[in-house]
Amino acid sequence: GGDGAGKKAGAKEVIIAYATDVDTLDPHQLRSEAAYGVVGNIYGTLMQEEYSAPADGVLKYTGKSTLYLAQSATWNKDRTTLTFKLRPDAVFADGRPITSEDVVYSLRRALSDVGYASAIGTWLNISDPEKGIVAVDTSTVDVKVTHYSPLIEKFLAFQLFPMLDRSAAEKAAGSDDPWAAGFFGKDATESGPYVIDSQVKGQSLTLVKNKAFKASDTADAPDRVVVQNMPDPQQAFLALQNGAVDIVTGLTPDLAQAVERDPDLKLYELAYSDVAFLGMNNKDPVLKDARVRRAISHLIPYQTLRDEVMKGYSGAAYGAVPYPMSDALDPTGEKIAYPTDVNAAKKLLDEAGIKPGELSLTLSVQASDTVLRQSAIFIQSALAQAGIALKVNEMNDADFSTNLGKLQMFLDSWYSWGQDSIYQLFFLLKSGVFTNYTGFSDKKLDKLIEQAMATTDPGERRALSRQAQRIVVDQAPWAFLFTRNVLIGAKSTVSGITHSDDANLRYDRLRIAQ
Amino acid sequence: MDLVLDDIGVVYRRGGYETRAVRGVSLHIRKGETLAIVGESGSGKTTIAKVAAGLQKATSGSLAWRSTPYGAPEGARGTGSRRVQMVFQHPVQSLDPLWRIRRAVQEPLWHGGASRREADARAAELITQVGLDPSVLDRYPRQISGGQAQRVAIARALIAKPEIVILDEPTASLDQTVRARILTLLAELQAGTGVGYLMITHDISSVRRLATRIAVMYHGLIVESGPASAVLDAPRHPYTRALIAAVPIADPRVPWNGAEHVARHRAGILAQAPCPVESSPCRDHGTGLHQVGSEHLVACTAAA
Amino acid sequence: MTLLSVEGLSIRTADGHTLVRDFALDVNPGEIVGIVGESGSGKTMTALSLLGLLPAGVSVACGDASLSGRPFLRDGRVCERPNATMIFQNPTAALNPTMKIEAQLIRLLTFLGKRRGTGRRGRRARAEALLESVGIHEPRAVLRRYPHQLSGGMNQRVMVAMAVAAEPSLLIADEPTTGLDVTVQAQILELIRSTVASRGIGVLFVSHDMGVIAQTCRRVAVMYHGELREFADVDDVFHAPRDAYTEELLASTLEQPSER
Amino acid sequence: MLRSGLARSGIAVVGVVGVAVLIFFITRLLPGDPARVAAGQYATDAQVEQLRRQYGLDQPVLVQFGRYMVDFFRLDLGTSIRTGQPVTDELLTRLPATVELGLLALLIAVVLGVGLGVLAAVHRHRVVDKIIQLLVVFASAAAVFWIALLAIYLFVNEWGVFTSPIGRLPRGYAPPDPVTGFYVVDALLAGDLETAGAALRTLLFPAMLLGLHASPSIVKIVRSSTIRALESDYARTSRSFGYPPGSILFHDGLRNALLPVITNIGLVAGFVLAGGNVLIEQLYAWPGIGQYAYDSLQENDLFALRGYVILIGVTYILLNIVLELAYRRADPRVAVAEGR
Amino acid sequence: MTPIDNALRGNVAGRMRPGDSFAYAAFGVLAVLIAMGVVVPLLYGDGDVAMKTQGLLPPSWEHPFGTDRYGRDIFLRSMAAVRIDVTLGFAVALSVLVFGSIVGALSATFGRTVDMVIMRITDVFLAFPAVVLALIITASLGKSAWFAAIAVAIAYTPPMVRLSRSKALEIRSADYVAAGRLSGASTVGLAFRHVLPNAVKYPFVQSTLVASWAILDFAALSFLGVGVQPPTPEWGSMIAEGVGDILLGSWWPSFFPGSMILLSAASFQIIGDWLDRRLR
Ligand SMILES: Nc1ncnc2c1ncn2[C@@H]1O[C@H](COP(=O)(O)OP(=O)(O)OP(=O)(O)O)[C@@H](O)[C@H]1O
Ligand SMILES: Nc1ncnc2c1ncn2[C@@H]1O[C@H](COP(=O)(O)OP(=O)(O)OP(=O)(O)O)[C@@H](O)[C@H]1O
Ligand SMILES: [Mg+2]
Ligand SMILES: [Mg+2]
Repeated sequence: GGDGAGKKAGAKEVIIAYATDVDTLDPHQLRSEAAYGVVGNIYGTLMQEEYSAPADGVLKYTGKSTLYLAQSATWNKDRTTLTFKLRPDAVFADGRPITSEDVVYSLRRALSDVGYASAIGTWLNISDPEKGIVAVDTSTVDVKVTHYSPLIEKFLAFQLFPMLDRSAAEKAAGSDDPWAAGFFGKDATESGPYVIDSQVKGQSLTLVKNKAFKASDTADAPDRVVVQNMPDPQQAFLALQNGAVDIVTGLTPDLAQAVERDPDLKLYELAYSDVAFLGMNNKDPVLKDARVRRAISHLIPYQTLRDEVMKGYSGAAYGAVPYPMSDALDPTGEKIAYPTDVNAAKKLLDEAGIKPGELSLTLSVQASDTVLRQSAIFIQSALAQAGIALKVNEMNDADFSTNLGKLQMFLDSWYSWGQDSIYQLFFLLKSGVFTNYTGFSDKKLDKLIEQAMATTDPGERRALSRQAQRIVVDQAPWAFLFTRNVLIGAKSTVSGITHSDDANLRYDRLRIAQ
Repeated sequence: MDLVLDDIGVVYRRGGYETRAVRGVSLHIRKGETLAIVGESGSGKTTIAKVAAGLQKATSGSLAWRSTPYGAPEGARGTGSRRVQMVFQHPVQSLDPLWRIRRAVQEPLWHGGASRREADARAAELITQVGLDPSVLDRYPRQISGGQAQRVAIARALIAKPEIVILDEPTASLDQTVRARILTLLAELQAGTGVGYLMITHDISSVRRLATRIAVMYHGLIVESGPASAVLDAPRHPYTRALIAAVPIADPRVPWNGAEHVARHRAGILAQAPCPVESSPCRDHGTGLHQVGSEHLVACTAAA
Repeated sequence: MTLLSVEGLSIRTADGHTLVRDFALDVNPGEIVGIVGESGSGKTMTALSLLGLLPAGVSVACGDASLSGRPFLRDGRVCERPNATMIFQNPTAALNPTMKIEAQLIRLLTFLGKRRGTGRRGRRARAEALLESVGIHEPRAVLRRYPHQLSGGMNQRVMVAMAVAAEPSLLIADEPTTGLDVTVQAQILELIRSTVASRGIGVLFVSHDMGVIAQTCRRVAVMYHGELREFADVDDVFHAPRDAYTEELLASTLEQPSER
Repeated sequence: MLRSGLARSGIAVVGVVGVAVLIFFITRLLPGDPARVAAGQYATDAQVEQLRRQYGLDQPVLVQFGRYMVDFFRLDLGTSIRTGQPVTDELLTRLPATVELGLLALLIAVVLGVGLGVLAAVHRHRVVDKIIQLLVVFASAAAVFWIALLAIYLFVNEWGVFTSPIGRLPRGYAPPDPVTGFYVVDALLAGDLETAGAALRTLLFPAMLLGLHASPSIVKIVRSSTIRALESDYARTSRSFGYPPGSILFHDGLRNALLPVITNIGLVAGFVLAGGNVLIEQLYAWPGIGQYAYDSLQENDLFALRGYVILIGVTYILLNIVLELAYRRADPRVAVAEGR
Repeated sequence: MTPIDNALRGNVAGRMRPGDSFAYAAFGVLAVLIAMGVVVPLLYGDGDVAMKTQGLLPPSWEHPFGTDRYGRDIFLRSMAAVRIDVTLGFAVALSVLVFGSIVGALSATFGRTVDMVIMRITDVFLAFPAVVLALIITASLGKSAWFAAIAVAIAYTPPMVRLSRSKALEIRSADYVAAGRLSGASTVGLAFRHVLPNAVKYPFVQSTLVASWAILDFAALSFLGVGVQPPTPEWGSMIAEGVGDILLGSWWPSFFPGSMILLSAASFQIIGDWLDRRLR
């Protein structure tokens, strides 16, 4: 890297490589990681995640939310109304104050059908956004919920609920675009610590500090953050090595090893309950037999996958709710439900009336996910040991997600925001929920999830969750492969990596040692 | 049976431009005779030949067979069939490189229902007739010389007993000695079969040797036509005169001043009042061709 | 004194075929000497060999040649450029299709000027004068044209003009009129004859047309299969041929002298 | 000339419309559901339906076609599903990057192609020629993405000649004010030599690869046409006057040999702008339309991909018309035939 | 020296030229490649199954091309890929040859309207570089080896149509065809007896080049993920799989498949050039 003329003297700059380009700036429609990173840092939210003091360069999420653009957040007595009061100095980047009208608009937009956030909206327990989110005065907003849930405050800290400028939005809206998607796709009404400076589509987007932002102290934060599109992970790593970028997100395990080997670089390995699994279509004539599913689970070479594919940057997944998620059955991250055992598998297959060489299956996997692709190859040779012929079908991301519900077997991984076991079980395994891609259906499980969603008592919730998890482990709708740790490589001068709930970096927390 | 071309006009259109290659030409090709067309290059000689052979449609005018010189037309149905054959300027190019000579020579017989044995016999007969060894029949075109190829082409043209053979500069690409032999051969064959020739050429000496009648073309028009002796010995049109005068005499003892003649006659063509290119009476050849002798017609009013 | 003398010239191909064998001839100043022979008999190769223009794969095996007493070919090896130029068959192809006539003339004059030390100025005027000298009446119009916009006869005149501009003592003409109309041919032949007469240069004139040879040359060489069969006065060759091939050639020349 | 000009523009219009029609019918067969893709993994069926309506995908195919053609003539290539932005805009913002890379690559291809072609022609049938011909075969038989990969490995990883490709400028340089969209030109206009140099250095690596890969066809053409020109009658004429070899090579050889190159440039440009670019831009993280196409492909972004392909097709047709006119201008023989 | 001598000598001289040795080498390489592609997978399998912990072994006696990150033998996979890639080269070349030259000949034979329509259609197709056309076709039809092959074949058919048409037109105006017409042959008869046999060598030469281009484009499509889907061994997708490894220093997983592409495509091109010289 050169020290060119374009570089401002003394300005602290961080270049972060993402595997994608910033697809859109609309916080409710974005899909790319880079866009997620940008949106999370240009918009402020009412609450924000609370982090512990930095340890070894990492700021860890405490599991609680604290105030951000809101000055106060108070529940009424029966915990059905949450009242927010805005900070008096909360302003948009152009200096216009953020009002309760903006808050109402922003929350309603998040819960509208303009994006996919509405799916999460149910978990806020707001039955009707029109009635449930109301402005009391210019700086006070009431959020009315049907019943309390620990997730409400957590979720309101998500960047899915950013504060947008209502007047700008309404100016840009039209009859065919009521929520001004065209406007927010390419413009932003920044309310967070950074504002957009410039963008070279397909290459990079540059952020600079928002001078009007007062909700936190950003004095030591980087002055400029460049979000760089580096589709090829190896090239991103090389760029990190020769100083062209400072941080690389989403390292593959082999690159993480390479980062560790380089004395000038530092690897941040952040444990998440991101569960990788082999989903089996429970409506498939063969796979609907739990014995077959268990047999397959016994065939998975768990240790090989963790050693060879994940290179050790992973934990074990015991069931659909793995460590370190709250209420996980296995608090250690080391237990395996169906240990690798070819004989056990053969026995189960025999019981199910399947003879060696009879079964042939198709396993689909996203081509872009190198870890899962690699896993597929290993699983292929493992199943071959029990006489199961496995055809590996690599699909591009779009095809994969379009066909998810119809695939016979697939490799995928899932990570729930909020680290909540009920939330996780609901989306993945409750019958009829559209993200239940294996079509698994168990009346008892459904009942337990519903009960847990309705309860406000943490202890009861925990008990229900554990019961539900046991059913899942026993029924083996999936083979639970492992959990994937998030791997971030950075120059050793960079610190302040946030081990946040949504695996997003808070750019204002980054620190650069000169 | 005579082949009659009546007021033929041909216009080429290409890339948005028109070339009036032939501008109203009438010809009468008789069996047993040789009609020679001479003229400047690009004057439309080949085009006329193709029209006469039925290889190309005329833009205007008609083509017919007549049984007597001025009898009723038989219609154009017969043209383009084997009644007319053609011998081309480049002998080797007129033979399919992938075909043995035998096959090429026999080709016109296939469509007449001749048996294989007949065809073989006839091919051998003709190939000897044109002075070649029958072993040539088993060779490919690239294995024979230009002179031999032209003989093969003549054999092919004659094999189906056509009434008219069109010769488009048949000797232009051949050596002088070979040329003489081919011309002799053509004359012999005509005497033997009574075929009629339409011979296109630049070469006045070939005309002298073979032609019974001559038509002189200039800029798509016939400017003079008539019996060979009459036209060659007493040319009337300035262009004909220039053409004949320009042929160098192959005898160093005979003084020749071609350039002077050409200059004089050319000047005539370009400057003299009734001129085939420049003035209207000659442009419209219907009024422009005048009889100056028995069957001797000339376009130039001044010359007539 | 002879202008050009060639002795023992043999031309061979790289794969060992002899194209021309033991060729000899001489040209006097102001004389046109013809070479006739059937196609492929080596006329062009002989002509090209004198200017060192043989195509790749063909070379002079042995022979000596001198021009104005200066030897330029010694034992098959070129020892200097003879002061000779050449005009070719198919004049349109012999001129650069992408350059206007003016550019080609100026290119030549510039080159000659450099060699001879004449000034740059007046080259255009010289170009015009050159064209006029070969009987082109509208030199300005012709100068502005590309070769493809001119007739073959016109291009051959341009070629003659260029060949003459170099002030050679020998002009080699390889079938300069083949492919041209007889009327145009007559004019080109006249142009060559007059040029020779006015400048006193020697001409080696290759043709296979006996008529052209008869009317243009003073002496003629007859070639057959790469061999020189006869080299004598035109009159002798035509009226008292000593070689069988020459006889055949004459017999095939059908044109009878006619009175005009 | 006028008539043939009209005919040519007629053909161009037919070609451009044909491109649009062809691409519509190819893309409407797409089995993936663009609305589903647009809505994303977490969308409900109702949201998908809504998007279907929004993109008009619920209409009969003929109605869709009608709209598409109307939009096409208004230069509206639809809205990208992936980014929600007009495809035309997105392509246009990325076009300068591709064109800058493409032009330099083309320049390199032409210089290299002409240079090697002439060299081979001058030394025809000798060792130099043989070597060049072998190089040509291998350059055109090597997969461009493979060569690019090896080049990055060798030049960046092993030898460190170039820095890692991270777009159009190395770290620490700000893009110059956009005038032409070409960084090198814009930086020069702004008088910023350093940025111009940096931009050029960044550009050079991928451009050299593309250029190298595109040059074989030019070498072949230049070689054969130069040989033809050098063995032509007019070159022989020049030799008969004793012109120096340089003059003969330039006036008789090159001048005539370069004409066929003009028409070949169309093909090469097509390759450089499109064919090779999807692969190269991906590997070099170059923010051009090729990368856009790749990203769209990965996301089944029907409209974006369609827009890209149409842009390529239309550009190609127009480019070839321009080149043909240029050729007509450059070659006096054609000009004569046209009666100019 | 008579023309017949020239012709004969031309043949003698043409029998062995220096360029021929390249061509013989190319034939040899192709033959060996095909033989290996048939024999090696029969003997040793296609290396499809992972060998657990032996990922990314550099080339050795045991694994001549090394192993990939999944521990698969790259040599075996490269050889197995011959079946797909080279077969595909032949298949595309053949179908383009047959279809392209027939349509081209028809276009030349039939009158103005058919010809005009066919030419305008090929114009449109020619506006797309093969990879781009194949890209949109595969993106539309679906990502499979079949569709990629069909797409590549479609992309190279219009140029073939053009070539065969122009050659057919050229030959149609040859004197020997005119002579055939005068013999009474019909237009169709002429087309089959004279035009096609003489014209076909040009498309034939072209088709060897098409084979080479098809291999390259097909590999490119697989590299982009729209051709052969992994884990089926195919050179282009093998290179794609090795991208990460080469940048980290393991050059063999993508180097060898790329060399296979180079060898086979170059062989076809050299053979094409050679045929071109021989047949013309
Ligand atoms: N296929 C064609 N398309 C367009 N113009 C043509 C075509 N064939 C011939 N011409 C033009 O028509 C005119 C007459 O051509 P034609 O070939 O009949 O002349 P010619 O007398 O045979 O000439 P030559 O003595 O050179 O053979 C010429 O101007 C020529 O350029
Ligand atoms: N480049 C070449 N390499 C080898 N042989 C050649 C080459 N060019 C011509 N020849 C041969 O050299 C011999 C003499 O050819 P040349 O051109 O001198 O004949 P010519 O008498 O000029 O014939 P024409 O009257 O046809 O012009 C011929 O047999 C010819 O085939
Ligand atoms: Mg003619
Ligand atoms: Mg000659």
